[in-house]
Parts: sequence; C-alpha cells; structure tokens
Amino acid sequence: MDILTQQLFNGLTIGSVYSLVALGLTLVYGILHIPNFAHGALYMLGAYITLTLMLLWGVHYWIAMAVSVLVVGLLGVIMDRLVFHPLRNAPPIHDKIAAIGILLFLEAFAQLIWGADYRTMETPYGQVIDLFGMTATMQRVLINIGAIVVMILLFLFLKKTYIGSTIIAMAQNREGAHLVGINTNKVAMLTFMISGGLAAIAASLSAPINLVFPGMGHLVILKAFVIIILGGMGSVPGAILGGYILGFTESLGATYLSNDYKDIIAFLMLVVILSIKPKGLFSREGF
Amino acid sequence: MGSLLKKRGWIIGFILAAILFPFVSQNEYFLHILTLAFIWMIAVYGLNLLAGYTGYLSLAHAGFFAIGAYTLGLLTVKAGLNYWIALVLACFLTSAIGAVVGLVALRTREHFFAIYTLCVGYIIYLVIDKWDSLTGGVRGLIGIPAPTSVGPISFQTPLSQYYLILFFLLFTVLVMYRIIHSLTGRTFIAIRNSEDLAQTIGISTMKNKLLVFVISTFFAGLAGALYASFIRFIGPDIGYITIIFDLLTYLLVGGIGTLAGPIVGTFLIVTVSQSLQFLQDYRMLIFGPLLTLLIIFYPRGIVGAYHDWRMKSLAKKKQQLNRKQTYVHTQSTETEKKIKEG
Amino acid sequence: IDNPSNEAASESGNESETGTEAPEVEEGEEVVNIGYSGPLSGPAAYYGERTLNGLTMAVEEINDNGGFEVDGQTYKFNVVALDDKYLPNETAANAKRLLQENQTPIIFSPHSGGIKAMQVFNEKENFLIGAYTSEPDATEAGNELTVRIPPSYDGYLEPFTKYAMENHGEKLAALPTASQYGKDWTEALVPYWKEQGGEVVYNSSIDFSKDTDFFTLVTNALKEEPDVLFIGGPSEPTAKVAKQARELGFEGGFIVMDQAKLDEMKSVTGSYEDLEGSVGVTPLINSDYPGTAEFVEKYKEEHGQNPGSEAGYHYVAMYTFMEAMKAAGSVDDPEAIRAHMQEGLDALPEDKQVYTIEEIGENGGFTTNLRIAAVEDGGVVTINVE
Amino acid sequence: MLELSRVSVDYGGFTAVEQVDITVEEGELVVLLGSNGAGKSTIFNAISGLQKTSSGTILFEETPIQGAAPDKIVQSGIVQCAEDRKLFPQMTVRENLIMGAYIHRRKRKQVNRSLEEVLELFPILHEKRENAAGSLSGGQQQMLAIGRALMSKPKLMLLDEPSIGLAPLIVEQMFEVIQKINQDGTTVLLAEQNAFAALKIANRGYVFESGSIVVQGSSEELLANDTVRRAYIGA
Amino acid sequence: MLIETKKLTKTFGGLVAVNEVDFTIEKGKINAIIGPNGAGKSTFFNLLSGSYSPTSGRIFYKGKDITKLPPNKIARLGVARTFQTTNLFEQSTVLDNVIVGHRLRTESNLLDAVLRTKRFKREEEKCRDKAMEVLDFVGLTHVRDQLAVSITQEEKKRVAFALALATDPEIVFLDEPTAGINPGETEGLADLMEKMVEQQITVCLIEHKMKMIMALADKIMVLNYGEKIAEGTAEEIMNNQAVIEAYLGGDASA
Ligand SMILES: Nc1ncnc2c1ncn2[C@@H]1O[C@H](COP(=O)(O)OP(=O)(O)OP(=O)(O)O)[C@@H](O)[C@H]1O
Ligand SMILES: Nc1ncnc2c1ncn2[C@@H]1O[C@H](COP(=O)(O)OP(=O)(O)OP(=O)(O)O)[C@@H](O)[C@H]1O
Ligand SMILES: [Mg+2]
Ligand SMILES: [Mg+2]
Repeated sequence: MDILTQQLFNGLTIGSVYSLVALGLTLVYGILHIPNFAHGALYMLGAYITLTLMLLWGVHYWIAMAVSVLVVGLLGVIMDRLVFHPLRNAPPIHDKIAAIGILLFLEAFAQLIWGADYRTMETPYGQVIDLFGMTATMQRVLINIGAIVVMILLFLFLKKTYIGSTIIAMAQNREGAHLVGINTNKVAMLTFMISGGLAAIAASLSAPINLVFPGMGHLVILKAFVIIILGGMGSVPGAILGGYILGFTESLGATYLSNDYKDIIAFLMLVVILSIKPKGLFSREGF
Repeated sequence: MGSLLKKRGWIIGFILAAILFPFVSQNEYFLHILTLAFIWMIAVYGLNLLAGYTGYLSLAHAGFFAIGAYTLGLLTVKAGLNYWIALVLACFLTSAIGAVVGLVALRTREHFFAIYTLCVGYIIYLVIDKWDSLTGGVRGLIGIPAPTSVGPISFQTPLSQYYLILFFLLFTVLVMYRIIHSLTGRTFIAIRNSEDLAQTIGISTMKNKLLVFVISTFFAGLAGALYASFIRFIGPDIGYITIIFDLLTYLLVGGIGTLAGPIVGTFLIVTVSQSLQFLQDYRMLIFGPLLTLLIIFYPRGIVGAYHDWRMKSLAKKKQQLNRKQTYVHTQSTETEKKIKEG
Repeated sequence: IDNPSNEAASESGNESETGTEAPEVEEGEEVVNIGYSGPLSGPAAYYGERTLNGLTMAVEEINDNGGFEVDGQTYKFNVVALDDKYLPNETAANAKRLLQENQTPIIFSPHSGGIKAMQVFNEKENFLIGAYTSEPDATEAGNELTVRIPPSYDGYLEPFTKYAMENHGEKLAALPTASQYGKDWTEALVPYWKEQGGEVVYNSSIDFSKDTDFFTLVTNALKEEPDVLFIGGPSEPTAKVAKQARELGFEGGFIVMDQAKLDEMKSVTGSYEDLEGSVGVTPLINSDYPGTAEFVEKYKEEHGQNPGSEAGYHYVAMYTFMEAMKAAGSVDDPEAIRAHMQEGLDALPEDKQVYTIEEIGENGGFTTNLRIAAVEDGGVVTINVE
Repeated sequence: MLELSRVSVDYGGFTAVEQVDITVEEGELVVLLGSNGAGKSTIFNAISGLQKTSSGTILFEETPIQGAAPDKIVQSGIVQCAEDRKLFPQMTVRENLIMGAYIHRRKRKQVNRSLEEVLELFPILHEKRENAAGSLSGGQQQMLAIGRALMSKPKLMLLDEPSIGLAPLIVEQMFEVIQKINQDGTTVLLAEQNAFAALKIANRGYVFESGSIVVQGSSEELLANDTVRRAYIGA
Repeated sequence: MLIETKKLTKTFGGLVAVNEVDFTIEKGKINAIIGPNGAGKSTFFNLLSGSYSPTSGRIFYKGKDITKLPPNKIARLGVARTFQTTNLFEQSTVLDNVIVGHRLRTESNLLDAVLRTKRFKREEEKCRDKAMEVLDFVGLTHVRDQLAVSITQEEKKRVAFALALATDPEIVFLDEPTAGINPGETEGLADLMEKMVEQQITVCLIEHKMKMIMALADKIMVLNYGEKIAEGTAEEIMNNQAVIEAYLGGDASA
C-alpha cells in the first residue's frame, strides 16, 4: 500500500465533504452576507433525518437522502423567514449571534428528539474495494463522485441559468435586483434552500464513515468558515478549491508533519494566506 | 454622543448598587455569580472598544483572555512570582501579543478580519491545548493563588475578591469613559464610519486601530488574569470559541458601541441563564430562541433600544412644538400656491 | 471515568431524568440534598445524563424504601442537579448555589475541570466532592474531602499487555483519544509494553471532537504493520476506529482503553466480528458482581438500554455515602462522613454491589477489583486476572 | 395611466411626502421638479414598491399597486432607474443589461434584440460590455442604469435624476435619449434638478417643495413661471 | 506653485485612467478640472490626496516630493479633500462630525485622555473652537446639534466642506461639490468657495456645471480619457475646439 496515494485519496475524501459544506455556507455568506453559524446544525439535522428515515421506515439510502435534502432545505427557508429576513438590515454581527441562538436551539432540539448519543448510519455501500492499490470503501468513492457531481450541477445552475444569475445579482445589489423585477425574498429563500440541501447531502454522504450525534456540526463548521474565507467569500470555485486544499493539508500534514499539530497547520495556513492576501485567494468577490 | 454624557447618572447608580449589594444580601452564590459577571464585563468592555467604536469585530478575544489567564497562572504557579507582579505582566504580555497579531490582522477588513481573528483565537486555543509541557494541556493548571494581601487588606474571602474585581471593573469603566469622550475616542469613531475619510482628515488609521486593538487585548488579558485567580483553576476551554460567542452575546444584548451595554448585557444574560437552570438539559431550547428574538427585536441591544425610545419621545415633543409653527407656515404657502396657479 | 469535554458520550433515545422529584416526606422525616453538577447540555450531555441516572436510581430506591435512619432520625435524599456545560467556572458557580440554596453535604461532578474548580474551596466551605474522574491529581493533591469513585487504570496494563502479546504479537501502534485520559493511558502503556520486550511502532492520538474522518490517522498507524492497535475513548468513535482499521486491512488485535466498553462498541460495528481479538474491561452487563444483574435489569427497565459503568459506579457510590452517613451518625458533617467511608463500603449490602469496591485509599480513591474480557470467536469471554 | 391620489409616505415619525396627487397619461413625458430632499425619490420609491406608503392610492392602468411587491410592479410595466443607479457592480455591463430583462427571461430572442438596441444607443457601453459595472465612471454607470431599465421594455419608466454628475455634453445626449425613448412609446416620469433641460423635453411638470406639490402645469407654463425660474433654473 | 504633478499616471489593469498628466496648481486661486465622465478626474484627485498610489510619475507639494506619502501625512501637510459621494459620520451630530477634523493638529494621546491632562483639556477646547469657527464659516451654526442623517443634502455638502476646513488646509480638493444641488443652492456653494479663497485657501474642484465653473475658476484643466487635452482660463477653454468636441458640445453656452 503506497501511503502517499492512500493519503491523497483520504485527503480528497475529506476535502469533498468540506467543500460541500463550505459551498452551502459560501452561498449564504457571500450572497446574503449572513455568517450562518447554524449551518453546522443543518448539517447535523441532515444526517439525523436520513438516518431516521432509514431506521424507522427502512427507506432506501438514496431516497432518504433526497427527503433529507428537501426537509433541511425547507428548514433553511424557515430559518430565513423567521430569523434572517427580519434581520436583513442589521449589521452582520447580529446575524452571527442570531445564528448562534438557532444553533443552540437546534442542538438541544436534536438532543430532545434523538438523544445525545452516537448513532451509526449503515449504507448499502460498506464493501471494501481495492482502487489502484488503495483501500477504500464504496461509500468513500461515492463521497468523491457525489461531491463532484453536485459541484458541477451547482456551477452550471449559477452560471448558465437565469434563476442562478438572480442569486448572483442579488448578492451584489439587493435593491438593484428589486428594480429589475427579481423577487428578492424568493431568491433569499432559494439560496437558503440550496444551502440547506447541500448541507444535507454532505452530511448524508459523510455520516456513514463517521457517527451521527448532536454535536457533529462542530466538526465541520469552523473549517468551513476557514475555507470560504480562504477561497474568497461567495466564490463557488474558491469554496471548492479551499475545501480540497484543507483536506489535503490535513491528510498530508498528519502524515508528514505532525498529527497533533495538523489542525494548527491548517489554521496557520489561512493566517499566512490572509496576511499576504488580505482578501483571500480569489480576491475578486463574486463568481 | 450627547446622550452618552447623560448616562453618568446611570453609571453612578450602578456603582452604588454594586458596592451596597453585599450589605443587602449575604448569599455567597449571588456574590460568586456577580464577581464572575464583573470579570466578563471587563473583557466585554475590551471587545466593545474595538468592535463598537472602530467596527473591527475580533473573534480572537477568548484567546487573549486565555493568554492573560495562563500567563498569570504560569507565573504564579510555576515561576512563583508575586501575584501583583504576575498580574501586571499578564496584562502586558497579552497586549504585546495583541500588538503583534494586530499588526498583521488589521490589514484585513470586515468579514476577513472576523475570520482571521477567529483563526488566531483557535490557534491560541490549540497551542494551549497541545503544549502540554508548559500549560498542562487538557489537564489544565491548578493551584493558582488568590491575590496576595496588600498591606492590611487580604483577598482570601469571596467578599474581598468581589470588591477587588469590582474595583478593576470600575477602573475599566472609567478608562473607557474617558477614552470614548475624548479626541482619541472621536478618532476611533471616525475610523468606524469611514476609513478613507478618516485618512484624508489626517488620521493614521493603522496606528489608531492598532492602539485600540492593543487596549482591547489589554482588558481581555486583565479579565483573564482575574478569572484565573478567582476560579483558581484554568483549562484550555477558557480559550475556546464558545467563550468569545458568550462575550459577543453579552455585548450585543447590552448594546454594542454604548458605554452601559457591556454591564447591562452581561448582567442580564448571566442572570437569565442562571435562572433557566431548572430546565437543565433543555435550557438551550429556551435560551437559544430567546437570544435570537432579542437580537431581532432589539438589534441595538437593550441600551440602544432605550436610547431610541428616548430619542423618539424627545422627537415627538419637538414635533408637537414644530407642528404649531408649521401650521402657520403651510397656510401661507397654500395661499402662495393659489396665487401661482391663478 | 473522566470523559473530557470535547467528547460526546453515547447512545439512548429516551428522555433523561434530571434530579429526583422532591421526595414525599412524611411526618418526622427530613431531607438531605445531594448536589450534582455536570454536563447536561452540549456535546457531553449524554455522558452527564448517564452519570446522573446512576445517582437518581439509587436515591429513588432509597426513598421508596422509606429512606434511611441516622441516629434515630429518618432521612430521604433529594438530588439537585445543575448543568455546567462541562465548564469549570460553571461548576464552581453551581457548587456555590447548591451550598447556598440547598446546603448539600456532597456534590458529585463527573469531570476533572469541575472537580478541580470545586477543590479550591470545598475544604473551606466544608462539603464532600463525589469525584468521578480517574485523574490522579484529583486525590493526590491531598484534598481531604474528595472521594474518587472510579478505579485507576494502572491495574489494566499488565493483563492487557500480556493478552495482546500472547495472542497477537509484539508490534504496538497507539491511537487512543486525544483526551488527557487517553494521554495518561498511553504514557503508562507505552513504557510498560517496551519493558515487556515489545516494540511501539506508532504513537499518536485522535481528537474525536475535531477529526471529521479517522481514515487518515488509521492509515498512518497501520503504516508499520503493527500486530496490536491500542485504541480508546468513548465507545462509539472507538468502534469506528476499529472498524476502519479492519477496512484498511488490519488483522491484529486491539487493546481497548477502559473508557470504551466492548458491548457498546458492538452496537456500532454490528457484530463482534470486527472486534475479534480485542481485550478490554468487562462490560457491566457481562460482569458478575453480586448486585450487577439486578441493577442492569432495573436500569434497562427504567431507561430502555444497557447501563454503562458510569451509571453503575454512581449507583454504588450513592449507596456507599448513605452507609457512611449511617456509620458517621451524621448527614451533614462531611468530615465525619469521609472518615467513615470504609465502614460504609463494608456495610454495603451484597445486592447493591454493582461493583465490589474493596476499600477506600488513604487519599480518598476507591479500589475496585478489576475484571477484563476479550472478544474470542465472536463473543465476549472473561479473562481471569491474578 | 398612472394616478397617485393623496399619497403620503413616512420615514419613522417624519413625513417625507404628504398628500400628493400626480397623474401621468399614456405617452406623456412628465417631469417632477424640486430641490434636494423635496421628496422626489421618495415618490419614485413608493411607486416602485421599494417604500411603503402610509396612505393614499396609486393606480396603474386602473389597478391599485400600492403595497405590491417591487417585482410585481416591474412585471406590470413600471421600471425605475434609481438615483444611485443600483447596478450589480461585479457583473459585467452585458450581464447587467441581461439582468434588466429578467421579466422577459423566457423570450431569449427578444432579450438579445433589446441588448443590441441598447448597446447601439450607448456606444460606450458596447465598448465596455465585458467590464465590471463597478469599474465604470459615474456617467458610464448612469447610462448603464438607463440601459438596464430599457431592457425590461417598460410601459412607464421612472427616471430619477439621470443627469446627476454628468458632463454637459452627456447631459445633452441623455436628454435626447430620454426624449427618444419617450417618442418610441414609453411613458416617462422624470425627476430632475436640471429644470430647464427637463422642461424643454417634457409635456407637463410638477414642482415639489417639502413633500408636497406647490405648482403644476404644462412645460410652457412652468417655464414662464417666475418663481419656478428663479428657484430651479437659476436664470 | 503649490502643487505640481509630473507625468502622473495611474492604470487599473489594462485601463489607463490617468495618463502622464502634468499639472500645476497656483496658490490662492480656484482651479477646476473638467472632463467627460470617466475621464479620470476623481482618480486624479485620489492620486493627489494619496488615496491611490500612482503607477508612475511624481507629485510635489511646495516643492517637496509627496508621491509616496500616505493620505494622513499628506493631510497633515495641509491638503484636504471631499469625496464625490458625501461621506459623513451619520449617527453623530454635525458638530461632532467636524470636531474630529482638527484632530491632526493636536498632540494629545491616549494617556492624556485617560488622565485628563491639561494638554487634553486645552486641545479638546481647541478642536471644539475650530469646529465652531468652520461651521460658522460655512454657515451651519444653526444645525450643529442635529444628527448628520437628518440634515439636507446641501447642508451635508457644507458639512463636508467644514470637515475639510477643520484640518487647517492650505488647499482643498472638492470632488463635484454641487452635484445633486439645485441652481439656487449651487450659487451659495460657489460663494462659499470664493470665501475660502479670500481666506488664502487654495481651491481645486471637479465640476460639470459649466456656468458655475466658467464664472468661478481662475484656471481650468480638461481631462479626456485620462489625458490632459487643454488647460487655461475659462475663456480659452470655452473656445478650445478639442474641448468643445470632447466635452462641451455644440450648445456650450447653455
Ligand atoms: N430612508 C430614509 N429615512 C429617513 N428619511 C429619509 C429617507 N430617505 C429620504 N429621507 C428624507 O425624506 C426627504 C425626501 O427625500 P427624497 O430622497 O425623496 O428627496 P429628493 O427630492 O429625491 O431629493 P434629491 O434631490 O436629494 O434626490 C428628505 O428630507 C430626506 O432626508
Ligand atoms: N478602482 C478602479 N478600478 C478599476 N477601474 C477604475 C477604478 N476607478 C476608476 N476606474 C476607471 O477609471 C476611469 C476614470 O474614472 P474616474 O472615476 O476617475 O472618472 P471621473 O472623471 O471622475 O468621472 P465622473 O465624472 O463620471 O465621476 C473610468 O473608466 C473608470 O471606469
Ligand atoms: Mg432624489
Ligand atoms: Mg468622478
């Protein structure tokens, strides 16, 4: 087993998960300027909903995931309507605190419904396969393929469709969007919907290789913030690239530098990059 | 700004209440909670000067709080230094590290600054967590002494610690008050409003921002050092992100960029979260939405809401006065209009 | 066992009991408040709940049986539980509150930070700490009013090492949790392993609260092809590590740090197959102390799941404190209660001995008989320790 | 076509527009004159739905539109070209224009045709079509804003001070463009400080002062009115 | 000669916004810069005030090279400016807005503020007096206690003037000071500029309002596509064919 290729694959897998989470975050952060700390909670709920459907009604993994995407997307919409919409004229720090309030609530809520314990998600893709000398489970291959497909679809959506460009337009001038006849409320809801859906996909894909528990969102949210800043706020390619950079840094850093300090490496990297390029790697905002 | 000045009476009221409280109630638990709240308030004031008056939201302040706490802890426990010397050194070391961080961090702006400092804070936390040989790692640092006596005054009892920390809080408020109500304070506000404009009226923005950053880390360090000698045990979790979120919550609920905000917000949230204790596991179920609602309905915090309310009632009075005058005015324009049209 | 703040604990879907209802007090009876401060919200909530469950079960039993008598006076217990979110300063505040408002002679806390924060003032303010931590400092610092409940882990080193070396080989890779407990364990195990002629080919740790995926670390640990993998932490992520090691082709055995329980790990891996060749502590449900079976039964009935050791230990400890109160002839003199703990242990009825605790050490630590177990041929077998 | 009756708008406690009546007939070019803070933009925002009215009715083609969402109003055929332009700064000029045709997004061909027309109308935009809107100078941005408004093929166009900050040559062109737009069949409601130039191309005008209309009449009447001349034309 | 630029150039990516401009500003005069939109006028101001650093070329102030100085140092030398969009501290009163303008002429630091030293008190007083003085100068004494949000556009422009004047400048750069102001009010602002010159303050402004410029300016420079196409007195400019073609259009007298 070649350790380097194996670790590259591992890095790719983690990077895929990071990228998916970061994408949802970057949409909401970059477009609606809401630093949604509750995004981690959406991620957590995505995993729980898929899991519950599979356990309770024996729904197939993919169908469960699809339902989860819808439900979490809707939850994102509700969050927007109830909390962020009323706050749209407040400075971003307010969104931050409100999001923390939501996060606390959703975690307590998950604990109430599902208990505080760890759960495991079994998928039909547990088999171990040998991939060019690397060991992987089908699930891991799936994470990588799934992530890439989702990213391509999202990119096409934003770049090639009118509805997609309304999202971008609104990011740049909300009132301007009004003036050309865009219903900005709908766009905001759409953005939250997509963001929640992406979180659910990320969680449903990655839960089988980890565990499901109320605090699972913490694992990724902080890193997702690092990624979107690294990649330039609101930049879709930036979030993807940032996710993979972080994934590889972690897997290779843990292997060749230090396992204990690998998190510091990732954060230091961001600090260094921002010190040199104060506006992130993709300094031009937008797409 | 004018309305800020009027808050003097408010502050004197607070001071009196705080000084008299132990005479009214001997409840040690209340005393403990209040003392702890005072410590948070000091840290929140540091954050307020930076975020509220220059507009730079630092998420690294839990880290600086921890640096202050650990410096005091290590200097007293491991180096056996006198408490007061350690306290001074803790504050200055925190500010020194703050200066270095600020020098680089302040080149970024807005969201980038927030996330940059979030990362710095996290790195500080990780270093404390991983640097076993110095900080004791996850195990933490025990046996931190209480403040040593100054002449005849000893700080062993909870009551004396209460007054000591209250003293530091009042010192903080005084310093803040004087900074805010000075040219220096105006300079900071100018930076918050527009850095470009501030520069063209001759203000060196970098120098001033750095100054604010250093002062604010100084107070974070002071709060941390006091925390260490009050709880007398510290672990890496005091540098964790949750602490900065708590501090921010206190600040926002109270009212960012106001002088009384830190006191009001901290006091309110600490008491609310203590009184929700009976809910145990589910207190976040209530506290979370409560926090969110507060932010939605009082976006400028409690103090800000009070100001707005005052302004409004003042404006109403003014309008009532004006209306009488404008009535006369409109009448005359109306006749004029007729003339013009006619 | 100390479960550090950054690690969530495991399982269960039912709502938790937090604190007993105030007991029904009849004429002439008095109530003794028992304090508890632990994580009841946030990532470690489940761990907190389980410790509290053990406590409340004991207290409810005692109250249902009409309370207990000290010096001719009948008393009932009332547990007052407060959430501290795993933060030491909150524990300190809670303790102050419990003392002020409930005059609790004993306060339980299941994490070392909180315990240390209370130790600053517990002697002066005169209350006993029911310390659920295996951190040696908790008792070694010489606090006179601390009772350390769980056993220390030194006893496991020898039997674990022996079993693993005999059955699997001499190359060890260590990859336990990054908590202090995991580090302490590693610091004890690694030298011992080498002393016994073994080789340590990898030594690192996993931070379950920060690592999204363990594959990277497991890959690194298996790089040198070890015979034995030392793992540990909360049961579920530990099981995940074991499973991923198998996926990556590891065929050796596991030494499972005592924080993880084999039975709980099985619910993650699905069967014992992946855990074949593991050595660890005997799960409470597979233990055969005199009172275990009854306790397990009762716990299942109340909470719909198997109890873990933290519940069991709290249960025993509560009974022991009660017996010590009787022996001391006082319910509110912590010093006297502490002084009579040994008598309390001796007086503990057989059917309450979920664990048999032989004695309380000089410094206040309980000493328990160790039982270890291994997974062989798809099942748990108990291994005798000399 | 457009009829405002007794419309008032409040900002908090302050009444910016009070009991205003305005009518615009189809095909007309009507100008709102008034000094700064008179309430012209406020009226425009109220018509566009960006600002809530506190009382009064706004009828567009006989249907009340006060309180309707801004996007609905655009769909019904009113488009505003705002004072501060409200462009999408990081989008290119072309993308901005295309967004302008958002309500016609399903008619690709028509959108492309409008795009060509607009680029023809403003050659400078053609030149800069791949540049980000934010990098244009003030005047160029103003043209882009008008161009973007034209892209939605409005029945009624609200132009809020289109000449602000423009060079004289461009101002002249701008008014020519407006006149042309009007002649091509778009009804125009124009807010201006440059009263002289505006009245030269307008049919009728209203003069605002502190939130209410003080004078109204045909362009000739207003041009002839001494008070108007003194206050707004400076001649 | 107060300010002199030598081959001043600024490029944004491929675009040359200001192209090798040589310009001189004479003391005590009203200098105007005109030109079509996007000609580079604002950019030129940003270069002079240090907000942008030039791609090439030099800037001299009283013979001293200030090309590389940051804006705050340039301000200290006596160069003040306003922005094209009025940029005030909206939540403060007019007076508070202006007080800080004199900050650069004070020495007192944080310690003075905390200890309330004599110097602090003296300088605090000095800034306040200065603010009152300039507010009086621009004619805004009556609104000095109102919040900046609540005053009219024209008053805002005056506050911006006052803020610039509070820095004790020798020269002020005004970027379209009368944009969005009606003719009546424009005259008032023009008078104010003349009053400034009387006070020995050199004025340099960008404007599109030709009538005002022609009446006011002693010297006019015309920029087009970043290049200087003409320079001279109002009369010279009015009759310059290149300027008429590029900028004024046929109806120049309107
Ligand atoms: N968002 C707002 N909040 C409070 N007051 C406002 C707001 N917008 C405008 N105003 C006030 O309402 C009044 C009318 O403003 P409006 O912008 O409609 O005037 P205008 O005629 O368009 O002036 P201008 O020529 O400057 O564009 C002014 O006194 C202004 O200060
Ligand atoms: N920050 C920038 N980045 C890129 N291009 C810029 C930038 N600032 C200005 N430009 C470009 O430089 C040119 C000159 O712009 P400038 O704002 O100086 O024009 P101006 O003469 O002030 O015009 P106006 O009279 O319309 O305000 C324009 O083409 C503009 O697009
Ligand atoms: Mg307007
Ligand atoms: Mg300009």
